[in-house]
Amino acid sequence: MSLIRKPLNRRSILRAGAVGGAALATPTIFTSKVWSAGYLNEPTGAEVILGFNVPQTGAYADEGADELRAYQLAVKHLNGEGDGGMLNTFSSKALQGNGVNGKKVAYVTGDTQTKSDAARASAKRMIEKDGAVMITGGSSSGVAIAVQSLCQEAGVIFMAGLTHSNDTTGKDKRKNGFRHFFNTEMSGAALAPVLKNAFGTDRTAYHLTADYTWGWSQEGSIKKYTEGMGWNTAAAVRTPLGAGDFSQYITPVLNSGADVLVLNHYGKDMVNSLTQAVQFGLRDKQVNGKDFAIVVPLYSRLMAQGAGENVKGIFGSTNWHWSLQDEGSKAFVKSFGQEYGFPPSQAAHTTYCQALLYADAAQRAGTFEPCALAAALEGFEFDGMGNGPTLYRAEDHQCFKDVLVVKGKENPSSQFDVLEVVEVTPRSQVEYPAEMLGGELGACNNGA
Amino acid sequence: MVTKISPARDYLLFGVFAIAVLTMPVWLAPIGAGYPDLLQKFAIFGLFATGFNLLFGLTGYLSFGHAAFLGVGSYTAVWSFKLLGMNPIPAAILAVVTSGVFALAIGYVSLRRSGIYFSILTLAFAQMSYNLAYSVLTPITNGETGLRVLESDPRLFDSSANADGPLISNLFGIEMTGYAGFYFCAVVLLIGFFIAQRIFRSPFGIMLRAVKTNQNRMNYTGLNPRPYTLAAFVISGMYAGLAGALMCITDPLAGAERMQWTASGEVVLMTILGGAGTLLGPILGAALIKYFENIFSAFNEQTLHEAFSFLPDFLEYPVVSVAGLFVGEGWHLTLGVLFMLIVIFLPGGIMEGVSRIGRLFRRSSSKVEPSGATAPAE
Amino acid sequence: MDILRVEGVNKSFGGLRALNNVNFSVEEGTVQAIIGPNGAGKSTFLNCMIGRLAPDTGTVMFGDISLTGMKPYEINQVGVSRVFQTPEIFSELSLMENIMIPAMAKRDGSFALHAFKRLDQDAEVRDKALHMLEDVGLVEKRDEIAGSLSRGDKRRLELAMCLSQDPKLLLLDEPTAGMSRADTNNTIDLLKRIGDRGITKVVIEHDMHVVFSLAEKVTVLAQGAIIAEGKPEEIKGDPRVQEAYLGGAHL
Amino acid sequence: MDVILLQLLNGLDKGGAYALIALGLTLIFGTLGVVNFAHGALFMLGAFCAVSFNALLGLDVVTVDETQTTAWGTPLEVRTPYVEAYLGDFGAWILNYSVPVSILIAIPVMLLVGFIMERGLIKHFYKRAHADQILVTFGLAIVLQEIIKSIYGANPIPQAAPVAVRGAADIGALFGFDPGVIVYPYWRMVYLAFAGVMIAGVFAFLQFTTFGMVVRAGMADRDTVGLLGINIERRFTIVFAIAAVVAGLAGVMYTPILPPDYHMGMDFLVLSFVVVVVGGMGSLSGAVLAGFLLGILQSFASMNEVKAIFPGIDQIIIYLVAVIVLLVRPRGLMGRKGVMEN
Repeated sequence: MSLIRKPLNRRSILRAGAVGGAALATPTIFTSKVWSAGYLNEPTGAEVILGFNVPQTGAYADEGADELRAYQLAVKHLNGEGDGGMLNTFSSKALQGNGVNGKKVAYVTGDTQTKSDAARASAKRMIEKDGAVMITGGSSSGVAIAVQSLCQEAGVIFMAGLTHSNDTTGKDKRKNGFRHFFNTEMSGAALAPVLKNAFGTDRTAYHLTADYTWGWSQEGSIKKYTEGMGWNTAAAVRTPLGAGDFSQYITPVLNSGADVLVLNHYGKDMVNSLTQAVQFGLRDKQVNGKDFAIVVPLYSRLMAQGAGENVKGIFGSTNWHWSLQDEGSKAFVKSFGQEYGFPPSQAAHTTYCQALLYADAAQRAGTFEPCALAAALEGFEFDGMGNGPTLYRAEDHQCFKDVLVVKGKENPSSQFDVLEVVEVTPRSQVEYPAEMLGGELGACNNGA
Repeated sequence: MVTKISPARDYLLFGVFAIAVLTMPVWLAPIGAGYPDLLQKFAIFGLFATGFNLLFGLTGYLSFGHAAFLGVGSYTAVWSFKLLGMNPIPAAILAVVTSGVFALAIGYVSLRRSGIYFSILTLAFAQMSYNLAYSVLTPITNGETGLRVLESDPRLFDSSANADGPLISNLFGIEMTGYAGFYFCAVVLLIGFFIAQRIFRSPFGIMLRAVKTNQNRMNYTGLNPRPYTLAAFVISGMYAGLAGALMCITDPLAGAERMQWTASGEVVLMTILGGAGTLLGPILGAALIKYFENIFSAFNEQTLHEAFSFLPDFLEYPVVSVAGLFVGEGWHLTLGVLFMLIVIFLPGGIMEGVSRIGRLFRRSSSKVEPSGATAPAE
Repeated sequence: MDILRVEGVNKSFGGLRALNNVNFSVEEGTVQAIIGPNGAGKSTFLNCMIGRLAPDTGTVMFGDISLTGMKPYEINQVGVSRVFQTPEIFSELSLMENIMIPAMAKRDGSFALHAFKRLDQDAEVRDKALHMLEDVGLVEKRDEIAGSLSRGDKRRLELAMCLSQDPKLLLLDEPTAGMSRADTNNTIDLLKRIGDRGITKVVIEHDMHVVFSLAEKVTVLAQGAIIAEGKPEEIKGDPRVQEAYLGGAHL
Repeated sequence: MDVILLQLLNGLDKGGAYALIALGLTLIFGTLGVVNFAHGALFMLGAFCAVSFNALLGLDVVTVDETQTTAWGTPLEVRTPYVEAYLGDFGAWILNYSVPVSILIAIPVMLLVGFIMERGLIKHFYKRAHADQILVTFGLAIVLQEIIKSIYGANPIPQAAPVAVRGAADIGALFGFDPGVIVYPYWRMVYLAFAGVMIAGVFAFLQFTTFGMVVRAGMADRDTVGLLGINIERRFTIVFAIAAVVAGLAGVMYTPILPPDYHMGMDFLVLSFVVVVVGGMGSLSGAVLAGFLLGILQSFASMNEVKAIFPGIDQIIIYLVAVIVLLVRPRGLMGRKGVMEN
């Protein structure tokens, strides 16, 4: 039982005890609101607590572990330990490496299990028990949207981790939620011109799409942009999440007349479907006198490692890659590599940036109050974080920045060196009007 | 034996249980579990497991698809919020009714088989529900994202005045979050526990045990086992539906993964871990699993170092690295080890441990008393 | 008056003819025995009577109710109880509970949803159960788990369970199989005692001692057909019966 | 036509995999009467025998190249596998054939795992309730997969098939179809053949050896065999070990098709139970039949033409078939009365 000897946060004991007692007497006053002065979980001591909510079990556990590493690194840098990483290249100089608003940054962690229920339970623990003023992390859109709406209702800021669905900052956007990662719309806009250069305009695509919201979102965006440049779509087939063996979906591709296969899959589905598609000889096939091509619109370097040699020559888009040569990326890769011995993933990058951006906004606002902080983030222009000049758009809380189009590397020099950057699509090319994706931000919530 | 327990003892048990549940925020705080969300989960999953136990513990029919009813209850509750308004009472009632109807349909088919064949039938129905809810039924379930209440929903009986606040279920003005939410769940759990207790002591309850023991004799005693098992299945499905509704009342979001086989498996594990066929066991099992899931997963290296900082450095690091395997991302390992230890050393689950300790006590305080539950001679 | 009338019953399993045009009747209030060598079709016959097996042809009439095609619990509900060769009891429940269940089945029918009543407050059923346990001499053990009883006690418990339903017809399948001589005699006494209640009984038995001390009429079954019927003393001297037993391939 | 043929091929291939996984499970059911929730974990362990063997082969000489640096500033390390460094061409050959060669490693490892599991744990649960068996084997499965996760992480680890069988064969051309119409990967055909051999092997073993006869007798009637004075316990251990080997080898050979991760056992667990139950508890031929039936139906249900009529049918086909089979045939396709019915 010694494991549970965790020294409890004094504050949470007091609060639980007090509220428990009060609740028994008068049942109307015991919402958490009563117990916070200005806003929910306002830090009163020498520390400010952030909640890092990442998948630690399940298919995305490795991505979650990488996110957690990045967060721990960010906390170090914020508190002035280590080499400072991107703080040195970040265009805003508000942060001094002495904590945020004079408070040392502390954190709590939790497991989302990549399930909405578990992720919300974990986030609630951080808010209710540990007193976190901000929740961040996650590796899927379902979880991001679920936790974002929870944070909106509770009244804390949510800084999304890896989430690629349009809905996160579209249909389901929230005033308290912010996303640094790109989305399927941007993937489509960035990929299409590159695909046009590589494969021409006379192509017929066959989509295999994971049968849930993110998959549909991805399929829609890619269709929109490829059809816009003259491609046809032979078919778009939905595959069950976690199908494992995709052979029954791949064989119809062979004789469909299509010459491009688009795999709207992520994670294990992507690894499996890509591996199997290559086994079926699709990469070496000739159709209508053209080389058959496979496209994986959303690449993740961690997952690409799982597909091994099968990724060679296959196009996709990604939010960031460690081989980028700008100052920000180099600084981040250096401090991450020195700390852990291998390069960071895009999940690590986006979460590291989110942590820094949050801290910077808090410093500039001079408070951790969600509404003030949101105002500081909205419309914020910055640079030096690896993706060129970036805007946190006020209308939908989506970051607009350059998007990378990558390709599986033919001759990797190490196990981490599986992707090469083909093109950095400039931000102007992936911008779209905020009202296009619908949704309402609503009012911000301080939780008090 | 059941018939030996007097009504007075039952009321005493219920009273002690009620006090224990209602004071959980106080006495669970020292072990880090005294915050509303986890307390709500204890109550909700306690209710779920109690209902499951009415089927499995009494009749021995092992359903591997009970999460389907949890999901159905959840979706019904959210639809009730969306269409009728944010009051939890109609949501709960509708959830119980719908899950009851679902259970009736699934139970009617599945109960034509017994043993593992029954288990697989229920599993198949639940998996079909899950797969469809995640994909093609998205218009009803909102798929991966989960069904939520939106500003634009009709909410017939809500005054439009409170439409600008967060969309949280409220009982005549009391918002069902935080401790209010917990007490709402706790009261429902107590009602559910009370009903379960009465069923355990009732003629119906004894008939269910008869189903488990010897269906052949039941038949030749003039009793038709089928309606008994079906009734137990439906009641148990209703409990699950109610638990699903409570999940949405405290947090208005219904996701499909609630119906996945792992969720069905979880309630099976909770029940066996606590002690199938006992009243308190499943609730203890539920609490234990939820505690591990929420608290053990939250330890990280930093907290471990704090916890073991009293050790000298040369000990602290190895201890932290060993302990680190079992917490944080390794919390599943702890759970697996726990399952094995309990089932190996306490065949009757946690409740067997409790009764062993109880027997030790009685033995030391009074003379040896003949235990009613001696092992069968054969 | 005949309480049970079996007419022209045939039953085959694959190519094997287990029952061949069996006609059989039991007069109300009597004790009738069915004997026969191993494999004579006794158990098949019994199973046809209580709905476990459906006869290929023929009818089984209980009073003016046809039992063919009825479910076992329906047959019990019209007043037929059965004691099995190996005692069928609720071995995880206490003796009291074992007897309360059939008593409730008798009172409430094949299904009743009494989910809120307390079983221990049901004085009627409890008294009846206590009374029955006293009758079979198991009242001291009323709170023990049935599975822990000796075989003889289990048999007595099963008998008590059947009797607590006040059946009109009681079928006993080798009620003394595997018992010691003393236990057998106890059982015979018990069965004789309950004979006073006017319950009609059909006993399938191997043990001639039991048959001749209990039965008023004996039916001999061999190779699926009835070869003799009559009072015990008549049967004793019947050469066909001796032939069936001694000349049978199974002995 | 070609589409149908291809789906049939897919179905056979899938069916082979399903049957192979279900075979060991039903063997354990039939003889030992144990509900083994750790069966998926055995499959996963087998796959990780291949991963480990490959990793072992990949152990390398590290030479530091001072002239180059990594992106984070440390000197670049150049790695050459030992086997290649010392064994030259033969080493390269082993690396190439690491998946099939690791069968040789997997057999003793899985035998040992099966032996330890049965002697150390399962043995004590023969007489316990099925619920207890489920809990203990589920706990064991979690422990095993967490151990693998702590060693290899959560991400899938790719295992390449030997170069010679990496591509796809144009089978259609052999039978007079147009070239490129019916193309099927070599490795999947290897897997199908392998599944066939394994299944035949297990059947032959049970059919033609004395040991097998006793086991079959045990499956039919455990009590009687016990009464005959045959030491059934020792045979149970062996049966369990064989089941572990079958599951493990199925895992080894599956790695080029499905890059293994620590969770793959759980992913297959539910499916293998459905196959076993549809086939009929404890029936080996039933499991094989059900494996192929479900594999083929699943393939056809995934066709666009079918999905256009029944949307989402490919999501539920397995379970739908399970329900229908169990309602029409109470004990599955070839199950016997009284096995696992209470």
